[in-house]
Amino acid sequence: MRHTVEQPVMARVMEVLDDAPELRTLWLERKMKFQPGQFVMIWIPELDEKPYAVSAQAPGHIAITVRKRGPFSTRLMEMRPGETVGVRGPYGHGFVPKPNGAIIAGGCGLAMVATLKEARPEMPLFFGAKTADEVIYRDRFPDMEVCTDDGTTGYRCFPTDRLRPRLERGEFKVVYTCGPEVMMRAVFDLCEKHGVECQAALERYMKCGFGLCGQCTCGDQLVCQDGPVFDSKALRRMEEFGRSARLKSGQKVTLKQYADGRSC
Amino acid sequence: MRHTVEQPVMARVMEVLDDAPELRTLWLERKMKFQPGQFVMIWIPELDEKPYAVSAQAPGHIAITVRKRGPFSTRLMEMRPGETVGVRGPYGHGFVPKPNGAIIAGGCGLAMVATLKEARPEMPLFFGAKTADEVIYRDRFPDMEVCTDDGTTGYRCFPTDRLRPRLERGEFKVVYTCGPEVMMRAVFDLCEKHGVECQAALERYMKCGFGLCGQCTCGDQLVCQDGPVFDSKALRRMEEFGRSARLKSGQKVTLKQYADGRSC
Amino acid sequence: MADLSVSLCGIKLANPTVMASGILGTTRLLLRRAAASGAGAVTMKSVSLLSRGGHPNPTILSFDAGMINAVGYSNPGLEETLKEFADLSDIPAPLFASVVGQNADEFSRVAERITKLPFAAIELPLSCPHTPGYGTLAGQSTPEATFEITAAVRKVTDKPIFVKVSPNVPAIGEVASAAEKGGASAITAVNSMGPGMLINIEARRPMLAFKMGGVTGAALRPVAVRCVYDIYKTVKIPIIGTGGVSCGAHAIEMMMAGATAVGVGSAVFDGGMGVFAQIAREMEDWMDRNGVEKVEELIGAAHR
Amino acid sequence: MADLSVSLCGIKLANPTVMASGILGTTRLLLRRAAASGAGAVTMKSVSLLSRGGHPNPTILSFDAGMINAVGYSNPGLEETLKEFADLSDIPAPLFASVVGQNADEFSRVAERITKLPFAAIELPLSCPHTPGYGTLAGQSTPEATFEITAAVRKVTDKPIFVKVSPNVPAIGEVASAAEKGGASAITAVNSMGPGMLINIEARRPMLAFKMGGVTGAALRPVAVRCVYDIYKTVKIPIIGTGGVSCGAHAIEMMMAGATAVGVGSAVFDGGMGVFAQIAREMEDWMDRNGVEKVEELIGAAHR
Ligand SMILES: Cc1cc2nc3c(=O)[nH]c(=O)nc-3n(C[C@H](O)[C@H](O)[C@H](O)COP(=O)(O)OP(=O)(O)OC[C@H]3O[C@@H](n4cnc5c(N)ncnc54)[C@H](O)[C@@H]3O)c2cc1C
Ligand SMILES: Cc1cc2nc3c(=O)[nH]c(=O)nc-3n(C[C@H](O)[C@H](O)[C@H](O)COP(=O)(O)OP(=O)(O)OC[C@H]3O[C@@H](n4cnc5c(N)ncnc54)[C@H](O)[C@@H]3O)c2cc1C
Ligand SMILES: Cc1cc2nc3c(=O)[nH]c(=O)nc-3n(C[C@H](O)[C@H](O)[C@H](O)COP(=O)(O)O)c2cc1C
Ligand SMILES: Cc1cc2nc3c(=O)[nH]c(=O)nc-3n(C[C@H](O)[C@H](O)[C@H](O)COP(=O)(O)O)c2cc1C
Ligand code: FES
Ligand code: FES
Repeated sequence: MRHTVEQPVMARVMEVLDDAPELRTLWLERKMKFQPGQFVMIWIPELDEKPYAVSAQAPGHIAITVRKRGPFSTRLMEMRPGETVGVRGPYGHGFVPKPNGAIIAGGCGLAMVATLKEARPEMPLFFGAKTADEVIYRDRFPDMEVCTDDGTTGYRCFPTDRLRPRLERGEFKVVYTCGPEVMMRAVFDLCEKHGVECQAALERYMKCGFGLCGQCTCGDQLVCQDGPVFDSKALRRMEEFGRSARLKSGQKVTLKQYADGRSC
Repeated sequence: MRHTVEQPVMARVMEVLDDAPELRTLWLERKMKFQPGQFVMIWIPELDEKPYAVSAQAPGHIAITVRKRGPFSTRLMEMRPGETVGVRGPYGHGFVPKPNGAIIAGGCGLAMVATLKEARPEMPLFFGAKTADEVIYRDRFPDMEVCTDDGTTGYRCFPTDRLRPRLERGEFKVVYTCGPEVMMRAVFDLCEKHGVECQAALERYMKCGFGLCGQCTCGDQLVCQDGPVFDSKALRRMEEFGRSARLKSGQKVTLKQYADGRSC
Repeated sequence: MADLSVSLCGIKLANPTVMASGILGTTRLLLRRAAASGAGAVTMKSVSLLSRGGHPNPTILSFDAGMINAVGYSNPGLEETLKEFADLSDIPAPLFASVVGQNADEFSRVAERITKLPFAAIELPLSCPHTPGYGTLAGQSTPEATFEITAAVRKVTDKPIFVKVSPNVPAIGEVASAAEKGGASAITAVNSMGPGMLINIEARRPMLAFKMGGVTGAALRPVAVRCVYDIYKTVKIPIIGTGGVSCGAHAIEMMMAGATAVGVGSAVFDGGMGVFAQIAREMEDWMDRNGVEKVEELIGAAHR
Repeated sequence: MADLSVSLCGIKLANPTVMASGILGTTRLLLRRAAASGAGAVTMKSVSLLSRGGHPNPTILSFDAGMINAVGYSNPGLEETLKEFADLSDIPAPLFASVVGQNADEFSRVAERITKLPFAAIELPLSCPHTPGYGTLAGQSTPEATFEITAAVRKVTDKPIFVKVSPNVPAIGEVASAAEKGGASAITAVNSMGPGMLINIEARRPMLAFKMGGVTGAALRPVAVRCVYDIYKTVKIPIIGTGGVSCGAHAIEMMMAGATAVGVGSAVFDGGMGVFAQIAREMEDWMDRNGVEKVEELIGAAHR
């Protein structure tokens, strides 16, 4: 038997931090080696198990940052220190760091790129949120360029608007992105226009997390295993990127129907 | 899973040598590391699978020496070069070589100690057979002291008769033996009398060969795993040594009933 | 060079490997990728009349001796499936449909529509051990139900029907016989074993959301081989031997037990989609070393 | 320090491990050695009325995910067994007898004599998958036969009866219920799975002399755990959870599924006779780390 055992292992919740009204970071007691862009499966017994980015790390600990959505994320955010969740992973392929990069994130997509920014602090980070309340990690990344839809803090524009002129000036060779897929699609199109490589962390409905069930497919790629980070070459071949995704049943729907208001 | 896969692997019969009218050596194409005194399980598909000493080795090859007994050994001796048998093993614990040793074997028990003699050619080898016809490995071990029951060759006595005076003179610190169990018991008793260590390779009916089925038990030892070679300390504790053995069903019978004329 | 091709109910496979149902078979593009990666044939994920979300997660886990799953037949339902697989022309290997239902009527309603798609055959899993309303839990694994469902589907399609049987029945030969009498063209043996359960002792809870699930992979192999052996003795139609195959030697073992083609599922976990080509290559090497020219010569060899 | 002792039908075990029947249990001295090596209790190899040589060899092999065996109930028969186990006074753990028969009458004839020996309980395996005339192959695994045999033995002994059930039945709860109604004091769950088959592809032949045999060890564990879980929901009598247990975590998993004691067989292959003490030690460590004082608190924990 060559294969590894894929089972959730319980980890204690050590600390729960309020990042924003509907965003919390959970610090978990778990030693883990991972690449920025990889994810873990978080299990709440008798409820469900879903993918989350590893949003931060400290010796013997990892963190996830959860946005309130449905019943699972709501229960996860209600976790108190001392309670446990199951963790398996890390899974997937992360970002491939290269020189002259920039990071652009939207909403809780910032969780996915946060450890990349930490690994490469020299890279500029553009971040977009709906409103001031939803801006997270401000202390963690004081140099972050913040944009809000309503201008309650930072620039009143999309972060792509801040990225565009600098791309035009040829400042970056590669752009890393995670956020709502419409945003990532816009970033990718911008990069294509300027001949710059793009690495985007996609999100699809996941079950196994390790490339067996075919649930998380986008084009002929498996987001859990071939991704979640895809480069320009792969993104170009994905008709579904920025257009459609599949529900839990496998039904193909528009991104709008899929995300239905999701911000990351 | 830690465990190794225990399954017979087919090996080609390369050469079949007539050692004596009812004794043949089969050379098998098989690379194997083993200790003198260990054994292999030989499988003939759809017939049975039984234990045999590794009686000789050459690069990429091992040999077994088979005495004609029942249907299995008879079929084994009929094997022609090019046919295959299954081999698994080696199993058990072999002889522990020490200085100032002697080897004493009876019948095809010589097969079990032959590689020990080869590893330690300086050790004297006493060998007993019923008659001249049954003397094997003569060319292989020119210095072997041969005894026959009928005096048709070598000394007309038991090999123990040749060993005794030299034990009395304190020539040996350890005696290695394999042969009919009555002979091994006599050797052991002799060694005990002279305060000399004895290592005897026992034979019991075997099935698994790796310590699970409890078939090959002698005292509270498993001949397949704890043995087949036992030292004086273990032999002393074995009430059954030299007295009784168990049939395939597990029924305890006298050695006489068990061996029923076996010579090794 | 050894000839790995087999003819399964008249369908030509370039090699005997078949991607088993429920593994990656959710979309046309994934089937295409698996076929392009070297699978001899590929099977779609089972489709039911109505869309199903399946069980909550975890749905698939592995343990030290194999895998366990309770996916619960998640699929977008018949109508979406008809759209998804309408055009299969660019897929470089034969494709098999997989149809499930809660009763014979539902099976034939779905099969009647699916048969219009360009699949080469229709598989009927009567044997899932962990989806209420379907398979073993709906009593579909008995010889009687097997006959009834197979015969019902036989009425609505001219395509080869593969009946997929459960290893968890007392007399698998009888089930295969019933399928044959009902009009099955081949037997797929086997579906997942058990069900089994894994408990997380820290959480003190079963790990699969459905608590129990089918056991597949290495743990299943000897049972699957025995099932194929038994079925080969009982029926005349070909067998797609499935369960725990992860290398060429396993595939050859399956064929010697009586399989004409060899299903591969859990091995994708370790080997990725390249596992089909890898298995085929290993079979070829073995055949070359052993002077076997046509892989079909190996079918049932252990019986002779 | 954690308390590992359990009470099984009033029999006190120093730790929950039980050496399963057929593993090393051929002689008094081997039982003694296993007990001295730390087993909480030990089971003798099953005895039949008349002596049996069992199947030819190979009778036991291993594969990458467990073991396979078709020993075929080799045993010296009732009369020899009465002699072998007449005196068990120097064995430092409770001992369980194991009795097999071809029908209820044979079971009770053997049990009636065996009950005179100083065993603490009598186990009835109605579930061997590879011995013609016995167990599953003789139809002993149905609820009806289970009830009949258990009731017959109940008439001839006052000792606790453990009925050992098969994992290869559609509804294991019903079998356990039938045993309980027949007078069983505990359920041993489970016996070997399958049967399975392994083929040597070079020889083109099944490797076991009986061709097929029961699958045990790692491959069996999830199915065994699920069986224990199902039985715990169905009956009130205790369960000896058996199948694939090879470490403390597995034993705890079995107990959480509902077992009061934990059978260990195939793990002796890897771990030798020291495996019982090793498992007990690992259970103790886990309990200490998790603040569990009495191991009995864990019984059925996954149900709560
Ligand atoms: C690679 C990856 C990384 C992710 N990282 C984060 C993260 O860092 N922080 C965070 O808050 N969320 C993250 N998510 C999303 C997260 O897994 C959940 O989808 C989200 O928490 C909503 O779950 P819910 O059950 O509360 O909501 P629901 O109401 O059940 O679902 C809301 C929407 O979430 C999506 N969704 C639900 N379940 C899944 C699933 N199993 N897999 C994928 N998408 C699903 C669907 O679009 C669904 O419409 C990530 C998803 C992926 C695929
Ligand atoms: C460790 C060990 C090493 C051995 N080495 C050799 C050897 O080098 N050369 C050799 O000729 N023989 C050897 N034997 C004996 C061999 O295994 C066979 O027993 C023998 O060949 C007779 O088998 P048969 O089936 O032809 O005879 P049968 O008529 O079936 O048996 C004759 C007698 O052989 C013994 N026997 C039969 N089957 C077995 C078995 N499975 N395990 C142990 N004893 C058995 C019994 O005493 C039986 O009464 C060895 C046995 C053991 C245990
Ligand atoms: C994750 C997973 C999902 C499965 N889904 C289905 C399915 O939808 N329909 C079906 O007939 N079989 C399904 N199966 C069973 C497989 O097709 C196959 O019969 C089984 O896994 C044994 O083969 P393996 O050991 O190679 O995996 C599934 C198996 C797994 C592991
Ligand atoms: C070699 C071997 C022999 C067995 N013989 C018997 C037997 O005689 N009677 C019996 O009730 N069970 C017998 N069994 C079944 C075991 O007692 C046990 O139920 C099974 O092996 C599952 O446990 P395990 O996975 O820990 O081995 C045997 C199992 C093995 C591996
Ligand atoms: S989540 Fe199963 S294949 Fe990606
Ligand atoms: S032959 Fe099985 S224990 Fe020795």
